[in-house]
Amino acid sequence: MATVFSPYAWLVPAFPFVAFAVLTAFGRSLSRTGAWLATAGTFLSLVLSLVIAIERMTGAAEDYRGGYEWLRIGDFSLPFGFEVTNLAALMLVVVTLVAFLVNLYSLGYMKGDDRISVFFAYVSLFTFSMLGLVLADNLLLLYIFWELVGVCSFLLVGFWYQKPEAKAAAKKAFIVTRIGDIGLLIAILLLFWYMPDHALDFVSLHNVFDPQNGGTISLGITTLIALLIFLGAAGKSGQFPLHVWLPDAMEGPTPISALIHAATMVAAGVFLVVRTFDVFEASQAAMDTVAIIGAFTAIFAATIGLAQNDIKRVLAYSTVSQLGYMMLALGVGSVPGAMFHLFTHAFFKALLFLGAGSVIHAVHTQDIREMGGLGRRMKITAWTFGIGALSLSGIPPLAGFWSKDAILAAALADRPWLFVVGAIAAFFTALYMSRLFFLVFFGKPRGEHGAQAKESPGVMTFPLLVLAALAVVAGFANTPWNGWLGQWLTGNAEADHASALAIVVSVAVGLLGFYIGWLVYVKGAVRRDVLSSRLPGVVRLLERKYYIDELYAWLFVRPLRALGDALTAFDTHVVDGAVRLVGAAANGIGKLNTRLQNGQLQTYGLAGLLALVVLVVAIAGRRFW
Amino acid sequence: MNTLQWSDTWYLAPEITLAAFTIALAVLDLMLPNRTNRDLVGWLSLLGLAAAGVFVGWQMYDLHAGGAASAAHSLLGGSYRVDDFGNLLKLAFLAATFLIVLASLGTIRQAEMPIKGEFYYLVLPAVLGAMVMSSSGDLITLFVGLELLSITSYVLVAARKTSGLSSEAAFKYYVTGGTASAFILYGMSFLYGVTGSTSLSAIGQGIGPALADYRAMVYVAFFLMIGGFALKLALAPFHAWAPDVYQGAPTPVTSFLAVVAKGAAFAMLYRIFLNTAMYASDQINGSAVRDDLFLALAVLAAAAMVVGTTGALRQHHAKRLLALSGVANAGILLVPLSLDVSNLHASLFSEFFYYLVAYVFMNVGAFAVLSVIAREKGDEAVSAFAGLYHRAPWTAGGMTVLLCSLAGLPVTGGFFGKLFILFGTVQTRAYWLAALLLATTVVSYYVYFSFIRQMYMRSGDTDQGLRVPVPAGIVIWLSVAATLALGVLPKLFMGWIDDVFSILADFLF
Amino acid sequence: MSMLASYLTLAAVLFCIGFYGVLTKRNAIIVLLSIELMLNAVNLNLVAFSKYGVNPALTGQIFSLFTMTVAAAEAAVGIAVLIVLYRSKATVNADEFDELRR
Amino acid sequence: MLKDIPVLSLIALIPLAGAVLLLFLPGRRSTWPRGVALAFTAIPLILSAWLFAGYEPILGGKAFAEHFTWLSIPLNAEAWGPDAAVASYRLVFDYRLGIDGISLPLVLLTGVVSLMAAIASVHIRKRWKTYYALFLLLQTGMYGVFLARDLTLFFIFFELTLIPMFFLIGIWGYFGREKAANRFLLYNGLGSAFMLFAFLILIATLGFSAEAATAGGNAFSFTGDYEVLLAHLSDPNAPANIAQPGNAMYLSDSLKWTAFVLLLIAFGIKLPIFPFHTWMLKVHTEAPPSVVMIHSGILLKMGVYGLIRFGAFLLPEQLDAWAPVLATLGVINILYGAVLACAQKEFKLVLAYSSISHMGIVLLGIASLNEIGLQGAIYQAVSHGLISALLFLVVGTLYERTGTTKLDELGGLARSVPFTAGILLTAGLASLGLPGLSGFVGEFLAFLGLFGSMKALTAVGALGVLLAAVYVLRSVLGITFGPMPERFIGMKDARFVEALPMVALAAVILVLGVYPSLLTDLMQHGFDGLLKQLSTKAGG
Repeated sequence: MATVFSPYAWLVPAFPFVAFAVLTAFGRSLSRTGAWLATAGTFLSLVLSLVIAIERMTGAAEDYRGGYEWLRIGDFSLPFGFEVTNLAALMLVVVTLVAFLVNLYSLGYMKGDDRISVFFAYVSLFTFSMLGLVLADNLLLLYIFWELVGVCSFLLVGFWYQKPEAKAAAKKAFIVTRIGDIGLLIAILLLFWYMPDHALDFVSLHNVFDPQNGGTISLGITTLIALLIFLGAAGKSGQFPLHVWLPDAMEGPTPISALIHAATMVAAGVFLVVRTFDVFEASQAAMDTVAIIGAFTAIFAATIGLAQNDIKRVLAYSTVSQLGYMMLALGVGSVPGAMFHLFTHAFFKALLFLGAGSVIHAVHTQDIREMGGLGRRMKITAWTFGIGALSLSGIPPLAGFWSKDAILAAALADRPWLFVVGAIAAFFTALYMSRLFFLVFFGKPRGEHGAQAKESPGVMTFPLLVLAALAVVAGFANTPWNGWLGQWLTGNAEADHASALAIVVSVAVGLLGFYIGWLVYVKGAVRRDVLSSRLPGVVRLLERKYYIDELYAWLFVRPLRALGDALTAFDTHVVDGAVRLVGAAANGIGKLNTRLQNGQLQTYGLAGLLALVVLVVAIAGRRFW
Repeated sequence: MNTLQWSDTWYLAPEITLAAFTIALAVLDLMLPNRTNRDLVGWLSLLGLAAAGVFVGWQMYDLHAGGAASAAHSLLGGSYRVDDFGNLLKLAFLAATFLIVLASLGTIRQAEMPIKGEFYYLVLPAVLGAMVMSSSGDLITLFVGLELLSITSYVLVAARKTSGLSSEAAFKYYVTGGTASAFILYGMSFLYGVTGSTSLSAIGQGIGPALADYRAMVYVAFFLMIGGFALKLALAPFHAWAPDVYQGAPTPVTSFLAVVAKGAAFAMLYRIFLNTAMYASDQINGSAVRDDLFLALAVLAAAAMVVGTTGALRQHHAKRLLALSGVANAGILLVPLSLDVSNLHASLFSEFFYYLVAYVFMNVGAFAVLSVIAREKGDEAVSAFAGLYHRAPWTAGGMTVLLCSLAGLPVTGGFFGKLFILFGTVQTRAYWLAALLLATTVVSYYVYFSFIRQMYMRSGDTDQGLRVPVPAGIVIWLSVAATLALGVLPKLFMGWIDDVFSILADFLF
Repeated sequence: MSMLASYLTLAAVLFCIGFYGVLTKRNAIIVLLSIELMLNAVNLNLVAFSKYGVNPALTGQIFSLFTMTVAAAEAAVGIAVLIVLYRSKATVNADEFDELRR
Repeated sequence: MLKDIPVLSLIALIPLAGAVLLLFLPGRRSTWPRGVALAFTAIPLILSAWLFAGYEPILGGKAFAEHFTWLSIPLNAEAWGPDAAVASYRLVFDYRLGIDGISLPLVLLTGVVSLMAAIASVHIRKRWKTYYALFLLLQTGMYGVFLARDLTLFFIFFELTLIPMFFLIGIWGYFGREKAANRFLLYNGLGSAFMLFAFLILIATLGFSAEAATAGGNAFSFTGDYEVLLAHLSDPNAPANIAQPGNAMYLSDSLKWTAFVLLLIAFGIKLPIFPFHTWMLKVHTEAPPSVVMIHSGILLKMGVYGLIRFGAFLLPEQLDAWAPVLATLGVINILYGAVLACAQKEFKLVLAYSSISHMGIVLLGIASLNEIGLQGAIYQAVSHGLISALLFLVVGTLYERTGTTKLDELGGLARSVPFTAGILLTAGLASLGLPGLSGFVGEFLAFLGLFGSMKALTAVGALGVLLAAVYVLRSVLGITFGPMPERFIGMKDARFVEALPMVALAAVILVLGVYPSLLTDLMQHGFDGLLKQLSTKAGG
C-alpha cells in the first residue's frame, strides 16, 4: 500500500529547526513567546509523526526513501536523504512526544531564567538533530546528526556556564563521547572503502551483510567495523567504560536530563546498533562483546546507583544500567526487546527525571538526605514518581516489567548466565529505586526547604501525568502473548522466548528489592548503616564509583598534560634551538671576520698571504704531487 | 701602423677629453681665489664626464653603424682596443662617477674636505685610469691604467687632510694597493716570460703551447695575478683593508672606490682571463690549467660572498657595513667569470654587466642617502638612520627600494642581476656556488633590513624633517628609478647588452 | 737557460724580501721601501726575460721602464700620504696606525 | 564578456593600484586610507566572485588564461662553441596568469579573508596610510601567487608577500614585533631560496625547448612556463627526458629528487611542516590580529598550493614514492600540534599550534594521491583559512577589551560579551571539525582519501580529532565559561564593524559546511592531469 504521509517526514525535523532559527535570530526580543513558539513547533512535529506512525501501523506501508546528492567527487557520491521505516516511525513518536512534554515542562521549570530563549533554542536544535538522526538513510548523514546531538547535549549541559562544575561536565561529555565518535568515523571510512561502490546507506548495508549473500567482506573486517560502530554507540549510550560523562551531565537543567540524558540521545547508541544490526549479526564476536559489555554495564551501574545521594545521579546511573540492558538485549540478538525497552524506558525514565525536577524545584536541593516527607505536600509528583519507580523496578503490570522481562527472557534463551547477571541487576535496580523513593517522599522532612515545599504548577505536573499514564500502558504493546511491536518493527514474527521462569524471577527480584528497601528506609527494621558499618570499603568503593574517574585522570589526563609540557620544552629548546643555532653559526663566522679586523694592516696582509698559499696548494698543488 | 695616427685621436676622444679637463680644472682650481666656492669646479668636471660619455656613446654607435653585429677597433698595435666591452664599461664608470660627483655637490662639508676642488678634478684621471684598464689589449697599458687609477685614488682617499682617519685610510689603501700592483706585475712578468709578448692576443696564442714545458710558471703567473686582483677587489680573505679604507675615506670617494675602482679591476680581470687564461689548456697532454684557474676564481668568489655577508651581520657602522656588502657583491660579480665558459653559457658578460650596473645604482644611491644623513648628523652609524621614516618618508621609501635591490628582493635590478647569475650557475651545474649564493642572499636580508628596522621601527632622537640637498635628491631618485626600471623591464637593458656585445669580437680574438 | 734561472731566482728572493718587509717592518718608511723592492724584483724579471726568454725582444725592457716611472710616481704619493699621516699621528710606526678597526 | 577583459590581471593588480593611489592621499586621519583600502579590496573579491560564476570545470579555466611576453632574455646570440649551428639561447620569463579548480577556491578565500581583515583593521591605531598601502601590496602578492602560471612569476609574487608582511609585523605588532618580523623574513626567505633553487633546476632542464629555426640556425629557449614544463614532463622526446652523456638538459632522477626535496622544504616552511614551524608561532603571537588573519588565513595556504601545484604536478613520481613520508609527516604535524595546543597557556599559541595540526590534515590529503584526498586537502586549506581568520578576528576583538590573551586571565566572557563569545564558540566548534561546519568536510575528505591507501596512519591521525576537541574546548570554554572576573563587568560587546566580518565569516563557514559541493564542483577536473600521470606511472 502506497504511503501518503511518509514523503513529508522531512517536515518533522523541519518544525523544530525553524523554531531554532527564529529563536537564534531574534530570541532576545521575544523571550517567553519564543519558548511557546518552540513548544508549538515540537507539537506540530509530534502530530505529524503520530500520523505517520498510525499510517504505518494500520497498513504495512513499504519503506519510503527520499533525498538529494550532498557531495560528489569524481565518481564517488555522498547522498543526503531520509528513510521512513517502522523503526524510524516509532522513534519519531518517542522523540517528539518526550520533546514536546519536556518543552511544556520547561515552560514552568525555566521560568524566570533570563536566557530562557537560548534554552529553548538549544532544545529545538537538539530535537531537530535527534529527529534527523532518526530519519537519516545513510551512515554519514547519521554521523553528522550524531555529532550535532552531541553538541546540543554539550551546550545544554553547560547551560549554566558560570558554574565550574557545569563547565567541566560539558567538556567531559563532549570529549568522552568524541572518543566513541572517532570509532564510528573510522567505521564509516572502512565501510566506504570496503562496501561495493562505496555505498553507505542502510539498505545496501543490509544487503551486503545479509548472511545468504554474505562473504563479500571478510569476517575480520566485519568484526572490526562492528566493534568500531559499537564503540561509537557505547560513547553515546554511556556503556562501560565510556559511561563516566553521563552522571556528570546531570549538571544541566533537569528537563534536559530527562530529554537528552534519559529518553532520547543516550538511546541513540542503541538505535545505531539496531540500524546497523546486520553488521553485528554477521560477526559472533561482535555480538558477544555487545552482550557482555551491556550486561556488565547494567549491573555495574546499578551497584553504583545504590550508594549515590544525589537524586539525579541515582537516576543517571539507573539510566546507564538500563541502557546496559538494551545492549544486552541486542547482544543476545533480540532487537524487539531492545527497542521495546528503549520505548518504555523513554517514558518512565523521563517521568522520573521530571518528577525529580519538580522535587528539586520545590526543595532547591538535590541531596536526598535533605529531603523526605514530601509525599504529603506534593501528591501528584509523589504518585507519578512512584509509578515511574515501580515501572523501572519491573513490577507488573507496569511497562518496565514487560520490556525488562522480554530482555531477560531473550537472555535466558541465549546465554543463561547473562540472564543471571540481568536478574541481579534488576534486583539492585529495585533496591536503589525503593531507597530513592522512600527517602524522598516518606519519613520526616529533613532539609530546611522540605517543610514548606509545595506542588509544582500545572505545566509541570501535566507532563508527569501523561508520562505516568504511558508508563503504565506502554508495556502492553508487546507482551509475551502478543509480540505485536516486535513483529511490526522487524517484519518477521519474532520467535518469542517467553518463559515462565523469566517472568517469575524478574517479578521476584523486583518485589524483593522493593521490599528490602521498604524494610530499611521506611520501617527501619534494618539499620541504614548496616553495610557502611560492616564493610565500609565496599560502600566507599561504590560512593566513589569504583574510582573510574580517578583512574582516567591517571591514565590519560595527566600523561597528556605531562607530554604537552615535555613537548613544549622540546619545541622551545630543541626545535627552536636548532634554528637559533643556525643563526649563531652565521654570526660566528662573522665574529671571525671581526676578529681579523684589528686595524693592523700587516695582519691583513698576513691573512692574505696565508689564503693565497692555501689556494695555490689546494688547487695548483694537487697537479704536481 | 704601430705609431699613433691623427685618425686614432678620434678613437681616443673620451680619454683625451678627460685628460684635457683634468689639466684645465687643475689650473682653474689654482687660479680661483680661496673664498670662491669650489662647486664651480665640480659642475665643470660633471661637464667633462658628460662630454666623455657622449663621445663613448658616439663611438659605440659608430662601431655598429655598418650594421655589423659587433666590431672592434684596435690601435697602437693592438695595445689599445675600442670595443663594446670597453665602451659598455666606460659608460658605466662615467655614469657612476657622474652620479657620485653630482651627489657630492652640496653634501660635502667644507670642514670635511678643506679643498673640494682637488676632489673634483682628481676624480677625472681616476676614471681615465679605469677607462684605460677596461679597453687595453696589452699588459703595459693595463698596468699603466691600473696605476693611474690607484695613485689618484690614494690621493682621493686622503682628501680629508685634517682628519687622521682619512690619512690612515690612505696609507692602508696605498700599501695594499702597492702590494697588489706588485703581485699583478710580477705575475705579468712571468706571463711575458713564457710567451715572450705583452700583447694579450699574442699571449693567448702562445700560452697553450707554452704549457708543455712551462706549466709551473704559468701557474705561478696566474696565481700571483689572482692574488693581486683578490687584494684589489677585496675578495675575502684579502678584504680586511676595505672596511678601514671605506670608513676613513670621504663618503663620495668611498662610493667611488666601491663602484668604479672595483669595476675597473673586474674589467682588467676579464681582459686577462678571457684572452689568456681561457687558452691555458693544451689538448695534447690535456693539462687542466684553465679549469684550475677558473676554479680558483670560483673559490675566491664563494669565500667573498660568505665572509662579506656574515661579517656584515655584526657591523654597526654604515660605511663598514657597506664595505663588507661590497666584498660580498664582488664575490657575486666574480661568479659569472668563474663559471666554465661553454657554448651553453656564453652569457657571462651579460650577467656580470647587468649586475654591475644594478650594483652601481644601488650602491651610489645608498651612499648618497648615507652622505645626506651623515652630513646632517655627523654620524655614520647604522643607528643614524633611526626614525628616518618620520623625518623624510619619501627618502626612506627610496632607501628601502635600494636596500631591497641590495638584498636581491623583487622587483629590483638586484633581484634580476642575481637571478641571471644564479641561472648561469645552475645551467653549468655549479650547484655548490648556487647554494652558497642563495644562502648568503638570505643572510644578507638580515644585514640590509637592519637599516629598514632603524628607519621604520625605531624612533630617532629628533622628528623634524630632514633637508635633502637637491643634487643628492636627484641622484637618489635617479638611482631608485633605475633600480626599479632594471627590475621591472630587464629585457630592455639585457637585450641591448646582447645586441651590442659579442664575446667573439671582444675576447677570444 | 741556467742564466735565466739564476736571474729569476734572484728576482724571487728580492720579491720575497720585499713582501716580508711589507708584512713585518714596524717603520712605515721601510714598508714603502719594501714595496719598491717588490717592484724592482719585477723589473729584474722583465729584463731577464727580455734577454733570455723565449723569442727575446725589447718589450720587456720597455715594460720595465714603464714600471720604474710609475713606481716613482707611486712612491712620491706614498711619501706624501705618510707625511700627512705623520702630522696627525706624530709617529711612523705602522702598527700604531690602527685607529680604524672592527 | 568575461573573456574580453583581463580579469585575472585586474584581480591581481587592482590592489597594487590602490596602494599606489594611497601614497598620494592624505594620511592624517584613518578615513581616507581605510575607505580606499576597503574599496580596492572589495573589487577583486567581486571580480573573483564573477570568475566563480563564469567558471566551467570542464574547460579548466582555459578561458581565462592570460599571457603577455614579459621578458625573453637573450643568453647568447653567438654561433660559437662545439655545435656551431646554434643561433641563440633565450631565457623566457613570461607574464602568464591562469586559473583552475585548484587555484580558484584559494583566490576566493583570499578575497573573502582580505576583505574581512581590511574591515577588522579598525584596531590599527597608527600610520594608517602606510598600513593600508602595505596591506594592498600584500594582496597583490597573494593573488599573484595563486594566479601565476610561470615559475619565475610565481616566485616573484611569493617574495612580494615577504616585504609587506615584514613591515606589517614589525611596525604594528606587539612587544616582540621586531624579533618576529626578522624571524619571519629570514625563515621564509630561506624557504623561497630553496624554492628558487628547485625552480631554476627545473627551468634549466624541463624548461628547455627548441623553437622555430631561424636564419642563423636553431633557436633554443629556457622557459618557466608551467604548461610547457608539464608538456615536457610527459613528452619522451623532450631533452629533459633523454639520458645521454653530454646532454646538459637531462633531468636525472637525482636532480628530480633534489628538486622535490627542495620544494618540500620550501613549502614545508610555509605550510608549516614540523620541524619548520617555530617561526610562525612568533608571528601568531606578535603580529596584529588583522594581519594574522591574513597570515594564518591565506599565507599558509600558499604553501599548500605550491606543494600541490609544483611538488605534485611537476614531480609526480617523487610524490608517489614519498607519499608515506608525507603522510607520516602529516600525522606528526597533527598530533604534535594538537598535543602542544593542549599545553599552551596563551590563546594565540593554542591557535598557532592548532594551525599546525590542521595543516597536517592537508598533508594527509595530499599524500592520499587520490581525488578525494586532494580535494580534501584544498577544502581543508580553505576552511582552515576561514576558521582561523574568524578566530583571530575574535582574538583581536577580545584583546581590545580585555587587554590580554592569557587563558588564565580570561574567563566567563559569555556573560559580558555574549555575541562575541557565541562566535568564538562557533569558530571553535568549526575548528574541531563539527559536522555542518566547513571544518568537518575538509577533515573528512582528507581522512577518507588517505584511508584508501594507508589505513593505519589515518586511524592514528584521527586521534587528532579527539585532541582537537580537547584543546579547543579547554581554551574556548576557559575564555567564555566559568566565573567572570569583576574587571570584565560592563565590557561592550562587539561593535558593528567588528560584528559584520564575524557574521560574514561564520556564514561562509556554515554554508561550506552544509553545502560543500559549492567548492568541490569547482575542483571537479582540477586533478585529472596529475591523476593520469600517477596512473600511467602505476601502469607502466
